[in-house]
Amino acid sequence: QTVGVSWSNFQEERWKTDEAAIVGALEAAGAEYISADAQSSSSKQLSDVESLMAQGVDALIILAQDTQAIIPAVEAAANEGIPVIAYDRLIEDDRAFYLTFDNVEVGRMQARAVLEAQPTGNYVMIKGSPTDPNADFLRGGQQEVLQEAIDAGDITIVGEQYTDGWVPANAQRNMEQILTANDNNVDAVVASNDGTAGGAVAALTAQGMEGIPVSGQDGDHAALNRIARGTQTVSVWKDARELGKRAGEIAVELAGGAMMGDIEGAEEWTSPAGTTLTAQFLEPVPVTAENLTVVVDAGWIEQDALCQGVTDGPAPCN
Amino acid sequence: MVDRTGTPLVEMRDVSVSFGGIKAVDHVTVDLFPGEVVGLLGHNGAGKSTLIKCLSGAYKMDAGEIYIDGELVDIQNPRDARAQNIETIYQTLALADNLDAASNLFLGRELVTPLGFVNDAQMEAETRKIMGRLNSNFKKFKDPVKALSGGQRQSVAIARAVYFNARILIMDEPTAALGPQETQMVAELINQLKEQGIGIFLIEHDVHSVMDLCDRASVMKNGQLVGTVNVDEVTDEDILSMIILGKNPEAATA
Amino acid sequence: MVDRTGTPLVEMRDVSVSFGGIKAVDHVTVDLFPGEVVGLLGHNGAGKSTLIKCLSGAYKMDAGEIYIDGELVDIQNPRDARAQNIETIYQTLALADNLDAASNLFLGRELVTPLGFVNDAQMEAETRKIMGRLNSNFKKFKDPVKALSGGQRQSVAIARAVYFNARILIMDEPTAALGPQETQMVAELINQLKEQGIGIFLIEHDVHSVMDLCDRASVMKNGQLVGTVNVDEVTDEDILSMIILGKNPEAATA
Amino acid sequence: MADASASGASTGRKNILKTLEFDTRLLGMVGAFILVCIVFNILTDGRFLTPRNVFNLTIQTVSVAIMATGMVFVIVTRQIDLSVGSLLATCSAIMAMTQTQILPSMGIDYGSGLIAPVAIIVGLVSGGLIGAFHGWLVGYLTIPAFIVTLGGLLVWRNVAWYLTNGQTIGPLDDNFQLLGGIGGTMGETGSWIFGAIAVVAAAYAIWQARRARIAHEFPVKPIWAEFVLMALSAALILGFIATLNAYDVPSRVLARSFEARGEVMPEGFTQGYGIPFSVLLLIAVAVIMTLVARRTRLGRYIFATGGNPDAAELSGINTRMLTVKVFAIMGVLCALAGLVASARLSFHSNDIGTLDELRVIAAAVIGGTALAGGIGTIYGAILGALIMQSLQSGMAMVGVDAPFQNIVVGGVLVLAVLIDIIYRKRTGDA
Amino acid sequence: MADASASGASTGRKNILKTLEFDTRLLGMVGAFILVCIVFNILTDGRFLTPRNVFNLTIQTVSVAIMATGMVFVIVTRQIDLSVGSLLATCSAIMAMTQTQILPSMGIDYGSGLIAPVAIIVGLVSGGLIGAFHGWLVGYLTIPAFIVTLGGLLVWRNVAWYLTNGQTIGPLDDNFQLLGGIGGTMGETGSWIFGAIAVVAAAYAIWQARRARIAHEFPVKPIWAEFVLMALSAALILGFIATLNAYDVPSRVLARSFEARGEVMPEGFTQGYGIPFSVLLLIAVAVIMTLVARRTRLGRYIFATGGNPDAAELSGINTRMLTVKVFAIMGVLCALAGLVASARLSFHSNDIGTLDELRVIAAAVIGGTALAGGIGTIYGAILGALIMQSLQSGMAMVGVDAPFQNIVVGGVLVLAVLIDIIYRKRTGDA
Ligand SMILES: Nc1ncnc2c1ncn2[C@@H]1O[C@H](COP(=O)(O)OP(=O)(O)OP(=O)(O)O)[C@@H](O)[C@H]1O
Ligand SMILES: Nc1ncnc2c1ncn2[C@@H]1O[C@H](COP(=O)(O)OP(=O)(O)OP(=O)(O)O)[C@@H](O)[C@H]1O
Ligand SMILES: O[C@@H]1[C@@H](O)[C@H](O)OC[C@H]1O
Ligand SMILES: [Mg+2]
Ligand SMILES: [Mg+2]
Repeated sequence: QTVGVSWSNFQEERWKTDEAAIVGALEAAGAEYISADAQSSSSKQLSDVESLMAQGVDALIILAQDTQAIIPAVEAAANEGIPVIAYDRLIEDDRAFYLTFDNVEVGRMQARAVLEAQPTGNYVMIKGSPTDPNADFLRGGQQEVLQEAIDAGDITIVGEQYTDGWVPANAQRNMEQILTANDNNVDAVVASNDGTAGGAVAALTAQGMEGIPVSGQDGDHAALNRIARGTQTVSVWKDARELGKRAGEIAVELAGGAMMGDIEGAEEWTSPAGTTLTAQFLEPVPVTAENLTVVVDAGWIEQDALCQGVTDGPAPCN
Repeated sequence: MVDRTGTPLVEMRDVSVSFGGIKAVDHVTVDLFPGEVVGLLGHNGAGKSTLIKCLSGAYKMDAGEIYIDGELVDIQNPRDARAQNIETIYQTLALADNLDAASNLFLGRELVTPLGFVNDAQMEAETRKIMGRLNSNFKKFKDPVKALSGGQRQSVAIARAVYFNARILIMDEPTAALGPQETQMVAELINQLKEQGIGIFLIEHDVHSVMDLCDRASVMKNGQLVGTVNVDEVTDEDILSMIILGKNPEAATA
Repeated sequence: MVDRTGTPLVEMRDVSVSFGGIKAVDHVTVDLFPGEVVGLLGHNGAGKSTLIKCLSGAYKMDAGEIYIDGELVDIQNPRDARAQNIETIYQTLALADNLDAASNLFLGRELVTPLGFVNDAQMEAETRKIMGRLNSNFKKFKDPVKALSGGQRQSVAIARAVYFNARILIMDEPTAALGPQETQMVAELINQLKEQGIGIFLIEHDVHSVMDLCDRASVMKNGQLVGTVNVDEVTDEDILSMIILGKNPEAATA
Repeated sequence: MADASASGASTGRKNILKTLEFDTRLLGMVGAFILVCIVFNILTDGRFLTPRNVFNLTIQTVSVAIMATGMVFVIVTRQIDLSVGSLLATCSAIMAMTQTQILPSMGIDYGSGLIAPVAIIVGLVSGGLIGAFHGWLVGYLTIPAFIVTLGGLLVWRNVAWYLTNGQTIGPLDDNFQLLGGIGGTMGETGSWIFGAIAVVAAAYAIWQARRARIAHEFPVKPIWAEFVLMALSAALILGFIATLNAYDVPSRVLARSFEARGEVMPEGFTQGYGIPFSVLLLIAVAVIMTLVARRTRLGRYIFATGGNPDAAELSGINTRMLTVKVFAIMGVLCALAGLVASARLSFHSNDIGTLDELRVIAAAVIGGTALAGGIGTIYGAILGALIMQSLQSGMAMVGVDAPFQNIVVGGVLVLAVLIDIIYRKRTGDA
Repeated sequence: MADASASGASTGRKNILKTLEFDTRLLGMVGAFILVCIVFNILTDGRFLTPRNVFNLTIQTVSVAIMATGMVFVIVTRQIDLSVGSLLATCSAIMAMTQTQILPSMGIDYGSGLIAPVAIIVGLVSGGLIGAFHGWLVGYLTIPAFIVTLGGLLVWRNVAWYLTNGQTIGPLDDNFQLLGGIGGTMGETGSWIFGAIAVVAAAYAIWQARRARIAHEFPVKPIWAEFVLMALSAALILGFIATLNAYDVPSRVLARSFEARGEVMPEGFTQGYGIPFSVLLLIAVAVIMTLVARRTRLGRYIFATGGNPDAAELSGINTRMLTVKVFAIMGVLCALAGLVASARLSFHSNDIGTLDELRVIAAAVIGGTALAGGIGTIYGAILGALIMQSLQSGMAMVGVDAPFQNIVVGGVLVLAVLIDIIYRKRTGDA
């Protein structure tokens, strides 16, 4: 059996881990892995899927660049009877099996952790790429949690910027400008992933403000190190190894003729746009100074790497 | 003898052009009658090319007027000049290096088929005809003009200017790169055109050729007009001293 | 009289060059002695420029050999030619339009300060000196050569070739764009260089000038050598008929 | 150039090509392309050169190839257009909004036959106007094209974003989707008819050219050479069609369409796709653009301006207006490409056309268009687009690591062009 | 050119500039820049032109500006380099891996003073070698630079990915981070000393130039003009330094550094940042590159080759080797830019430098470098980078939506260049 994976891009740190996990699961099942990188283009992704299909794959795992523009690819796969797994990002088509960490929930967790650390004051929202639909899902989840405090006048959003292409340097520049515009009167930063959080922290450090609450996601090693150092509050850890492993397993099962509903852990789920899909959601874990040990225990990161340059930090770096 | 009693075909009055404050042409007035060849002479950088480029539309004058058939005309660009039936052979030749001789010859005035497509075969045929009159050794009809020798390129530029029935022809050192035979053929051509009543401004450094071909000669020095003389009223030496010393032989101003 | 008993300064033996199958130069042999001026003549496209470009390193020969002082040399590019003390004035002038006269004159051989920086002031001073000898009207030292007139550009190209003490000088129609006075100055220059023992290949269409300046004349037609003659043993007409008819006046082959 | 490359050695093989008066300039590129295909075919155990993959490749190439033909004109006139990807997005957004919001709000409902044509026309006109505006900024205000279209790159991508409020728009009208590729093809019979017409047209064109030369008493090539040429083009055309026809519609799709008609699919029934309409569109664009380039004044002026802008101006060509026209053509082609791209996705998505500017310029340059201006061919640009696409799709089939795929694509790109250069140096076609 | 622009009207104002022999070519661009600054200052209630934001702007500009100076050489020789962003990423990855993995594995531990210099040298050498390799492909194999560097764009971005295994690498060495901007500055006193040296050097240079002219008996400008020039440059230099010194280190940062030394910060204590080391690096690059461009043979050959490649070759310049050198310089500068960019982020991330190729080329073109070759200045490119950065940072400060920001940035970009063009047409400096 051959399983084809179509990646939307490879620039965020996490995808490397996702890939390794998928490959591992496929190898375990004796299946072959082939892949393509769409370089953040939905058109190229459609071509990639066509190529993978022409190569004779038995199942497809798609990290969609666009939730809808990928539908023709799903359609083509369905015509050939090839099962499709919507990996991490939603595909608005009921023929795809949706396997993800709930992104809106990730947004909620980010905001929750920051709000807990800093219940009042001036907030800055560093959003993701304006062309990635996940950016708005995340932002939506963040807003749900913050809404009450905003209405109550406890917190004020004093700056909000998208980050072109999720690029940390862009986040850093935007953060610098927001700090300048507000004379440093900023108390917390809700950043949408660890890369952008890194940019924001660099800008804060320059102002001696490192240490104010900052959120992120993905459990990037550099971000976990920041949590240990106390310069980042939370990284919502989506254990990509778990997600990748499940994807590999499910792909092999579906390729073997299993029905989507029979997959263990599958549930019915209706998207905001009203599509009812078969889905499985994995639990994201917000990693903060309190539970930093989990990532080491899970073997996600070496203690050395986690605690590099940290003395007297939270467990396990003490 | 040229009849100079009527209105001149061209009159450039009090023309001035300056580049970044320096006057390349300084209040120059010249005229040209039908069937006449007026030579423009002067040292290098005297302003000859700049002067005639005002007439051909390549430069705009800073001051001055141009009259054609006694009427004030406004020449803003090369298209305006063409509309006045003015053709020019530029000193720099102005050829599109990547096109062949025929395409260059007809550039801007392509022959087209009834459907409006360019008729390359017919243009090539016409080019072969006219080149036969100018340069009998010329064979390179299919090559881009970049692959031509200096003189061959000049022949193409000449052909382009004389093919279309101009009333006014400007030739800026047309024979500079030509061999003796080719030069002779151009001289004959000039005499034929003259007979057809065409007026020609001829920029030329060789005083002998000027004496042979021109009716009058206007000499420039440092942007200014030294004077205009009837060539049959002066000697080679008179003209040379006008060019070199900027001195006008009082006897013979035209 | 030139002494032609020793080894020639330059000998180009049996040189052939073709472009896409067409022979531009076809088994041509020419030679040049110290203190001699050899004229190269021929109709447009005869192959003169192509021939000398093999000597200057601009083209590679398809066949043939070049001897300098009797020694076989391998000229692959213009740097090799310079190493042999060969200087060239190209028909196309080969100037960098965006640089000023001094930068062009010293291009590839800039004068530098002890620290290794280019010495613009000194180069300009030298340029003023040499241009004074070639073109007394020339003032435009600060402008890029693009802003120069055709003749002014040619003066710069000539200055560049003669400033450095070449042993072999190639001049491809050096006076084509020059005014009468400037042409005269170049003629004087050629005679001076000749006296210094420099060998000169001079491509020139004007048969009078050839008779005046050259010791011998080699005539080409359609890529082939018609013949080489001592100019004081033939008449203008002999040379003209060699150029036009490709006929060798049997009497006087050199 | 001081190019020391005058090798006169003409081999026998070359002489046959010479006699055929073949345009040998692109043979190197074609050779490189064939090499790429063969290598991929070996690496994928013969899966690369299946009718199915050839079909995929052609439809994947269409959008970029359409724009690349326009980019040839832009680059030949010594300009550049960095805004094509963004302009594609804006045109696509306009067409999507027209069909899903504006027309329905005017009472023309989903499913109406009017929707697709109106949307397309609105898109083409918008593309043309925006392109002309760029051209005006470049030609009349003399702002460098690089700056104008870099500004355009930023502006139009985000105008598209605003037009759609950042949302993916769709699904698009069914007729509109016909131009997307696999969803709209001519079928086997239609394709054969088209092929026959094309073969006749090619033969006629060759014959006409011969007659014109004879009429002017120019030398012509031997009559057998003309026939060889005709046979070659017929073989190419028909072979291409046979390949596309050999790709069968998946049986589920057929079964579904029989079902829809209330029939039952006969056992063993198959049906080939034939030529996709989008490919037909590309062929039409290629023919028209080639005609414009070679047989119209506009085309002549474009090349003259590229060869020597001053000479063109002095020859009475209005080079400013020409610039406007060239950019307007580019704009219309961007709209066409947007049509194909969004029809293929069946949605307008925000990121549509991202980085296409690089692909399009690269396709033109690989196909022999010189950034210095004055040189370029339409078919070269299409071939360039095909090579780029083959590299990308082929790598996805070989199954190496995705980042490694990009490294190989980058390397092979350079290599393909190098092969072409070496070939041309050898044959002296430089 | 058939440029009909010979306006000889010289106003009084212009004559003063003439007397000063000012390089007036960029005054239009400077004017456009000042306009942009003033508008943003109004829109941000005076926050745009605070010392703090001026400081921000300069450090944000450094990385792109460094590369832009090299891009001037590349474009002047009629080439292009699309790979700079990817090359920056590869160099940054190499430097990051050297300091976090390779050196520690060789026993040189975290915190050692050797780490930063070794990592930097390794990075610079790698950048130079890769650049030289590009140059060799372009110069000796005659593959168009567009293709070579487009290939490089794909290859090096993914090589960087492989080097780091797709991971974000950091935090980087403390000394290395000194070059990131705000983390390493000269302090007030140091900055004043530097300023004094610069003023003296400028005055000396002006005086030397005058003496050289006198020595060769060339006309010189009146002595008062020389003094005005000296005064102007002194005012510019010292004003800039005063501004950077006026930006106070936030009290939290100061308090912490006192703490670290076991002291207590005196009440009301303040301290200015002064010149960041990264800006110092940019100044050094600018001075060296300007010297190379104007006062060395290499620079002369670069411009000659751009003006007329054939003439350069015929003049005995080895234009192929020159191409290698130009791309090698570009590579070294990419490494320097990567150093600044990663030091500023305090870590190496995968997407570092993404899209920088466009920014860098745009900076050079805005600064007056002509894509047709032969024309360009180093200070123009730096000014171009500054304008781009001001637009982007200013928009982020005003706080409009990212898509709208981009629209405005695109529009203003075109407008700024238009202002410059109109200015130059007016003054006839075309
Ligand atoms: N680069 C080239 N490519 C192709 N053909 C060329 C090239 N250069 C010259 N030729 C051809 O070679 C032949 C000889 O040209 P060449 O320039 O040597 O002539 P020439 O004797 O110098 O003529 P002229 O007196 O006009 O300068 C001509 O037919 C010309 O068209
Ligand atoms: N585009 C330009 N920009 C600046 N100066 C120019 C320009 N064109 C010509 N000049 C200057 O104007 C003056 C006149 O030049 P012009 O070309 O008219 O001379 P000319 O009489 O034709 O000389 P030649 O006999 O050498 O062709 C020269 O000093 C020249 O340097
Ligand atoms: O995990 C994140 C993913 O969900 C988003 O789509 O892209 C950025 C990543 O950091
Ligand atoms: Mg002139
Ligand atoms: Mg010649």
